[in-house]
Amino acid sequence: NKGGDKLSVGIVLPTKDEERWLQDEQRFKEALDGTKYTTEILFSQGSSAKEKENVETLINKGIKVLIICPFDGAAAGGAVKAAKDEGITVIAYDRLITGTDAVDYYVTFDSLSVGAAQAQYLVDNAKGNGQPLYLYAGAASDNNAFIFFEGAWKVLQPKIADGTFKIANSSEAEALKDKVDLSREEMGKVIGQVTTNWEPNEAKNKAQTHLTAAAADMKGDVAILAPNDGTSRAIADVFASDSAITSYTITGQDADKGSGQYIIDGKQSMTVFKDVRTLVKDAMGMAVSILEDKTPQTTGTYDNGKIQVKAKQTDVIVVTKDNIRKELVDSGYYKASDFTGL
Amino acid sequence: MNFFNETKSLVKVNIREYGMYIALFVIMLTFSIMTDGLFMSSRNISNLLDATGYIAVLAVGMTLVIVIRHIDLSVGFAAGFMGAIAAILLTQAGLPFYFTIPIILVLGIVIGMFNGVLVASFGIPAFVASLAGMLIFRGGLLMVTEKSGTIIVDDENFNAIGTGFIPSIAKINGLNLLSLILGGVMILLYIYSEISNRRSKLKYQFDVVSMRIFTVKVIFVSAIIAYITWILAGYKGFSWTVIIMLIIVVVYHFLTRKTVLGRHIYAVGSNPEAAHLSGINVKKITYIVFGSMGMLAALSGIMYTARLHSATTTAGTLFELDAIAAAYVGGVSAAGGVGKVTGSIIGAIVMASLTNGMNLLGVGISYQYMIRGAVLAAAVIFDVMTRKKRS
Amino acid sequence: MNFFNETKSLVKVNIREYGMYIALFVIMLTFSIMTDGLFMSSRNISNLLDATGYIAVLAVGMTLVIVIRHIDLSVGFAAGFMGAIAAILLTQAGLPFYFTIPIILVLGIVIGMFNGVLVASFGIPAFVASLAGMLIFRGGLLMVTEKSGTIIVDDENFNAIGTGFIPSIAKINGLNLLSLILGGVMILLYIYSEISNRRSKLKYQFDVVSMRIFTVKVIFVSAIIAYITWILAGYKGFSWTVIIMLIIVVVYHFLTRKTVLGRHIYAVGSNPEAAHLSGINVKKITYIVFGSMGMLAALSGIMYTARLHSATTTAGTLFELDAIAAAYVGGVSAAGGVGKVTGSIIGAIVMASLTNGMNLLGVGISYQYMIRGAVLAAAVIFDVMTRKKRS
Amino acid sequence: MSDYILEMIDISKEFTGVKALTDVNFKVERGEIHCLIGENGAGKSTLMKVLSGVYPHGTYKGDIVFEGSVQWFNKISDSVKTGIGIIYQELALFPDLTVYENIFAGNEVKRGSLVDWNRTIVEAKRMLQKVKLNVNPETLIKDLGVGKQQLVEIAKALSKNVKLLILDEPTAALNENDSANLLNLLRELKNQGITSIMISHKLKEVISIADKATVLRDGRTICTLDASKGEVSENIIIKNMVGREIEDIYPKRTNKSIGDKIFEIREWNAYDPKLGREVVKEVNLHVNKGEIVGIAGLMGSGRTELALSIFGNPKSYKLKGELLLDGSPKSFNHPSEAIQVGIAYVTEDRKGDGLFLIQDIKSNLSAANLGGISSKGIINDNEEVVIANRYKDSMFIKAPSVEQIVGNLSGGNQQKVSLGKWLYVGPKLLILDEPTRGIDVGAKFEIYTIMNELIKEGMSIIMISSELGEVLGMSDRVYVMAEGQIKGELNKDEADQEKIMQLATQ
Ligand SMILES: Nc1ncnc2c1ncn2[C@@H]1O[C@H](COP(=O)(O)OP(=O)(O)OP(=O)(O)O)[C@@H](O)[C@H]1O
Ligand SMILES: Nc1ncnc2c1ncn2[C@@H]1O[C@H](COP(=O)(O)OP(=O)(O)OP(=O)(O)O)[C@@H](O)[C@H]1O
Ligand SMILES: [Mg+2]
Ligand SMILES: [Mg+2]
Repeated sequence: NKGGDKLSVGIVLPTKDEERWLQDEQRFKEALDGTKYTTEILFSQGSSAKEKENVETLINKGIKVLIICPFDGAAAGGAVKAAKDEGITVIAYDRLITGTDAVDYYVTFDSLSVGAAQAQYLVDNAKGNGQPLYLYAGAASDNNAFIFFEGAWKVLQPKIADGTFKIANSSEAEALKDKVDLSREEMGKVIGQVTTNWEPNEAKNKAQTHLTAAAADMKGDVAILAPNDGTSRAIADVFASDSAITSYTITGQDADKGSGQYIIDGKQSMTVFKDVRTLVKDAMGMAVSILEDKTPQTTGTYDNGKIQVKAKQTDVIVVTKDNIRKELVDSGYYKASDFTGL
Repeated sequence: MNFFNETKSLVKVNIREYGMYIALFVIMLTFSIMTDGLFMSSRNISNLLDATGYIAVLAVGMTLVIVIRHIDLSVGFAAGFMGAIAAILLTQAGLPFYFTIPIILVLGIVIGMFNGVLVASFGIPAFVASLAGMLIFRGGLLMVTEKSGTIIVDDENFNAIGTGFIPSIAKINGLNLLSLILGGVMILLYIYSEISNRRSKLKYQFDVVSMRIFTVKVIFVSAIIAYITWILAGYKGFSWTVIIMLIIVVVYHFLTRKTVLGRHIYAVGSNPEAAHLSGINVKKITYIVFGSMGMLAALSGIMYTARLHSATTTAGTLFELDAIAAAYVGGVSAAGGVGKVTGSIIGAIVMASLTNGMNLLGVGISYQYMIRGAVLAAAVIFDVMTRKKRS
Repeated sequence: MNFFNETKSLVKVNIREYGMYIALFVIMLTFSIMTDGLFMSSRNISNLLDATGYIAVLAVGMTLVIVIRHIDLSVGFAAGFMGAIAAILLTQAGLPFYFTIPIILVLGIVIGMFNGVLVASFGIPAFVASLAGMLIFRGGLLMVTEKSGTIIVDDENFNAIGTGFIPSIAKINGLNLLSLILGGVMILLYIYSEISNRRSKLKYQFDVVSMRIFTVKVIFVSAIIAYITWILAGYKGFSWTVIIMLIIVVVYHFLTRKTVLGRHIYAVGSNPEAAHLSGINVKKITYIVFGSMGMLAALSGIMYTARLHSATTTAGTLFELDAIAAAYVGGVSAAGGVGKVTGSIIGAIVMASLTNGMNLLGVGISYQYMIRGAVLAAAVIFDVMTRKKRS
Repeated sequence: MSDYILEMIDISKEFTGVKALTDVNFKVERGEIHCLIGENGAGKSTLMKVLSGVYPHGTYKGDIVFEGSVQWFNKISDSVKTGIGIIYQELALFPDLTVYENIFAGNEVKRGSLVDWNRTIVEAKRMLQKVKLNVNPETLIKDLGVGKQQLVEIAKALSKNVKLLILDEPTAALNENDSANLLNLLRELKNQGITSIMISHKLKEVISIADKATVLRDGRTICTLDASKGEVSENIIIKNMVGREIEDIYPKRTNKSIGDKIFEIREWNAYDPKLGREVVKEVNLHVNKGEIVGIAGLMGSGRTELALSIFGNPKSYKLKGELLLDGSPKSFNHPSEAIQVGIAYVTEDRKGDGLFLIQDIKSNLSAANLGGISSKGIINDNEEVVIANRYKDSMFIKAPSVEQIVGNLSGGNQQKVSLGKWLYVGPKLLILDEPTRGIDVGAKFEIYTIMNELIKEGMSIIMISSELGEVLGMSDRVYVMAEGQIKGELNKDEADQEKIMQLATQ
């Protein structure tokens, strides 16, 4: 769309480097077809400064509503304040913007619940007592990685404490196994040890060294907490190629096309499917309500450290081999032809 | 010589320098047309300049580093690291901003000097020394933010550095009075310095440009200052970021062009051995230049933290490449001894304008990278070509 | 001269070169002790070498680029970009791997040559030209992966490049037979080349080391090859990645040391003007070196894609810095004309060992960055010091 | 009929804006030594670069006829193939490579497309014997002196089976001894049938060796002189070179008044930690006010090292001994400290470490004394221009303005800028290291005149020179150095060539 046109809704997404946000972009574009409102999507490429520039650009272009998924929820306060000051309604998308009163609404899958869903799956599929548990996390420099991990830890910790799981690859986590609520610093230590930096290659290197270092009793049937699909596939490849691993349960997130295939092939156990379409629909619905001077519907509130933000939460869906056809294909998210052996 | 010929010969001699300004002008004009004037709107220009600030100060420091034939890859994460330290001092240690800022600047100087020692005294190539520094500061940044993650800073005064504007006092037709006054003062100072410069040249009976060209030039530059002032005054006036940029540029321009230290820096850049034998302390100059780079990295870190009201765990990523690109677009030569700080600032603005304009036009991020790469290459090709022609 | 003195003087003369091997040995020993031998286990060494592969081939190309006094910052994203193109050809275009690989390698050569033209014919500093290239390829990578995101490759043959092993034929005591045979052949070839080399030197009545030293050396190196073979044979044997690395090293080592082209490359690096006046076509050499860099970047991209069984949107990020660090740790000099490809491979292994060892020990990521930075600095300081002493 | 190996006919070559060569005709007979002479910038190097293919066919006008056939060289290797070898004014060697690698760089001894190292070394030894250079072929070039490097260059040219050998100022950086060796070598090569063209500013050499000499002036051929007809003589050459008569190469000095001792070093030693040896040993030397003290010696005798050790020790030698200025002891850690008390040093390598080639004349002139044009660290640009113009005029620096980039000046004018920089410091003691290397007779005369002016004003000068004529012609007193030591001291009236050479080769 031409620069001169007045925009109604501006959308800022964190980065084009991760597959997840390509999907969001796609879905937003689809959601817009046939509405009378114009929108524009900008990417921040992992930089809070660029995010701020993007917001400013959109303000310049006269948006009324800003839908923003911050790269870093704590660092986006300045950017949304500028929008708020212009009387723009700010909708935080999937990631809450903290420490500011300049955010109006929040549509979310709730990142804590993503981690929790991953952990719950591992707990539900635990085999016997003392099953080895391998922990992996996103980037140590990414706050979201901490939120996912926190959600997972809350569910896993009791099961570690009671001996269902024993931690195989993190001395720091082992040291903290009796603590439910980890401080940011404690989490930082664990994540520093098991970070994948969100990169499959790094995940692969880490997994290889961990398996090398693992004693025989840390093999056999194992559980693996993998933060997202890209790293999950890389880790799964490593575990699959170790003959001492008889079986592994591994988590994922985002329902990448590739992981769909892995799940069908039995190489990945599950993925947390965040149906972006629902989130997009909610976000756009809110935006349209606001543009039409109606009050958007919300289902609850979130505390962002400063205010209670009105929120609409969408549940995440755990996708496994059993329900993949229903959740990913029948729902029209992917085409059946995207997969083989379905 | 008539007016036209004089202008022509002036342009010919200075084509390399004017080239950048012309490029900036063309870019701005193009975007203005394509965005129906949105690009040149008060608010957009104000945003654009603010977004350039933290890279521009780095580019100034980098210019001098490249002039003395070195490079500093560590400045990005060094800025991020020091921005985080500043945030920690402000929040966890509870220091007021007027203590914090000098402390961080001094820390920057120390860090920079350390690089200088590695380069000048140990003789390690700057590229490698600063590559090591980059890794170390990256680790340092992760370490200091490990406890808290992103550190939110809510010191109003501190944050004003990145997001505040000078007070407006009063509004005239929607324009900020104090900013207008400031612009006026700048114009007066400019005109005064031009006239006194010409006077003193005449006193020495040197050649000067004809009165007509002189008048045109003074009016032209004054008009540009006035225009920018008018644009900025139409939004929220001069931001503190712009003020800092202006001060840095003026100070460094003066330093490099008018002082003995500046001469020494360029002498070292154009022939280190000859500089040494001319009684110039090459090591000292290297320390100073790296020290200044460190200080500006600290300033950049402060500006970035203030701009985001928080110190993030990835702050500083790739700043160094943006700064280096700005310096090269601004006409610095890798062979040493050539390059102006004003050029680098313009280079930084050119690169920021590209991003901004393309965002306004809704150009996809993948094309943005490619276009920025192409512009960088084109700028340097132009530079190399015109340089070749002249010599 | 007695045995002891001869050894001593040999060590003294070659300290710089041996330094790196000693450093690698010390690092490996330290980690082995700290991990109770885990570090030197078959599986870990095999993993370690596989993880080094895609950086090691880049480091080889980068060595030559640095030897001729240039640098190439674009190789990281160029590798990522070409890896993605390979994945597209394999999946969307359905080309078989034996077409895809040569196509990508040729594409790499073309891209590299283009850089070479910018540098040699336009005279743009390589740093800037390749910085522009970096931006362009980053954009290109995003563009080609935009439609599909991560592209999964399920061509078994292709993926074997990154994760497969040579067939074992049979197992003897749990050791892979074919790998053992391969190791044996390498040892024989090595011994043969050493002996024939010594013979021909004696024929010309040149000085050679004493028979005793010679025997010790041959046995020592053969033992190392045997040891590595034994280690690898104990896991899954030689991986294709290791085979590729070996081929690249041998070919480039031969190329640089034995051929006229290699001589010309080092001559250009040592003094470009003199090379020109000696009738060496400096431009042609520059094209060739950048072309080879492009080809190795393509190979690196292929290896990376094969390793992950997929082309990701961020593939290639910062590969260039890893490759440059490896080259410097391996003893390349920024002043040009000095540096061996074998050194760079060792440098790459040193850096990978650090990461691997620290991962085994569970060292936090922030310390990992800092330690790697410190080692890089230390390696170059050592290099500069010993070089100073000799000259 | 003469047998011409080379005929260059109506050669014209233009650089952007500069006509370097205009219809030059140049003929060389087989087996002769032909000297090419002319002032700086006359076009000698350019003519030879046209011949060797540095400037490829098409970038110049005219014809090159070699052994009877017209040649079109597109690149340097083309001329090499036809048997033309050239040694450029700027040595084309690789400092980090060995002697044998250097000799065969670009012309490798091959077996297939591989380099045969063993044969390379054998061949290199043969070439070194040919040029009578007795060094280990595995020595690195940077460890050799300039004289030996020059011989390596010749070995390199000979290895290509040259028929025509061109040497562009081969002796400019050599001392008398090495120069004599080199000239002998040329004579020997001539006996083996190799034709040589030599460019030189040293007229004595030209006279002693040339069979013919062609004079260029302003890019045109002036004349070709024939030694067998007795035309190659100093007077005739100079007359043709400069287009006017010069009565005396060394200007007369008027009202000489040598004063008291102003500078002295005693038991002076300098140890170079990088080389691991003493470069200056037990030197005792003094300079009086208003005196020119010459330091003669062979290349590598430690004269430059001595000068550097006095001038603030920029190479960080370990020093021992006493240095007295105006009777009071001094020690310097950095050149700036030496400058402070009135010592100045004009380097021998003006391009390498003397000048800021990319900067303009005025910045170069003021570089060592910015204090003079600044107050409180702030520079007065206008004052700088005034002062620069003053030096430009008084030293006859030929340039359109003081804003001219120094790199674009000719050698003589560059040397004047280099000297002017130090005069502006206003030193008491001026050390000149090879002050006239590679510059033409006219410029030399001007520099000598300036030197005389300076001592008249009470300055003292130490002049290091490898040109004995210059040492004898200009000095009041001469020290002769060898192996880092002072081997003797001679007064003006007792000094002559023989005595100096005798001391220098002790
Ligand atoms: N690369 C160049 N670009 C432009 N002009 C040049 C170039 N090289 C030489 N010239 C011009 O050509 C003229 C002849 O230069 P040349 O180097 O041939 O002189 P020369 O006789 O060798 O002098 P010298 O005795 O100082 O070596 C010079 O006056 C100069 O202006
Ligand atoms: N790139 C160039 N552009 C213009 N003129 C040049 C260039 N290179 C050389 N010249 C001219 O060529 C002439 C000779 O240059 P050259 O480099 O041979 O200096 P030189 O007098 O021989 O000094 P030296 O003996 O120290 O080498 C000078 O007059 C100089 O002006
Ligand atoms: Mg010449
Ligand atoms: Mg000359």
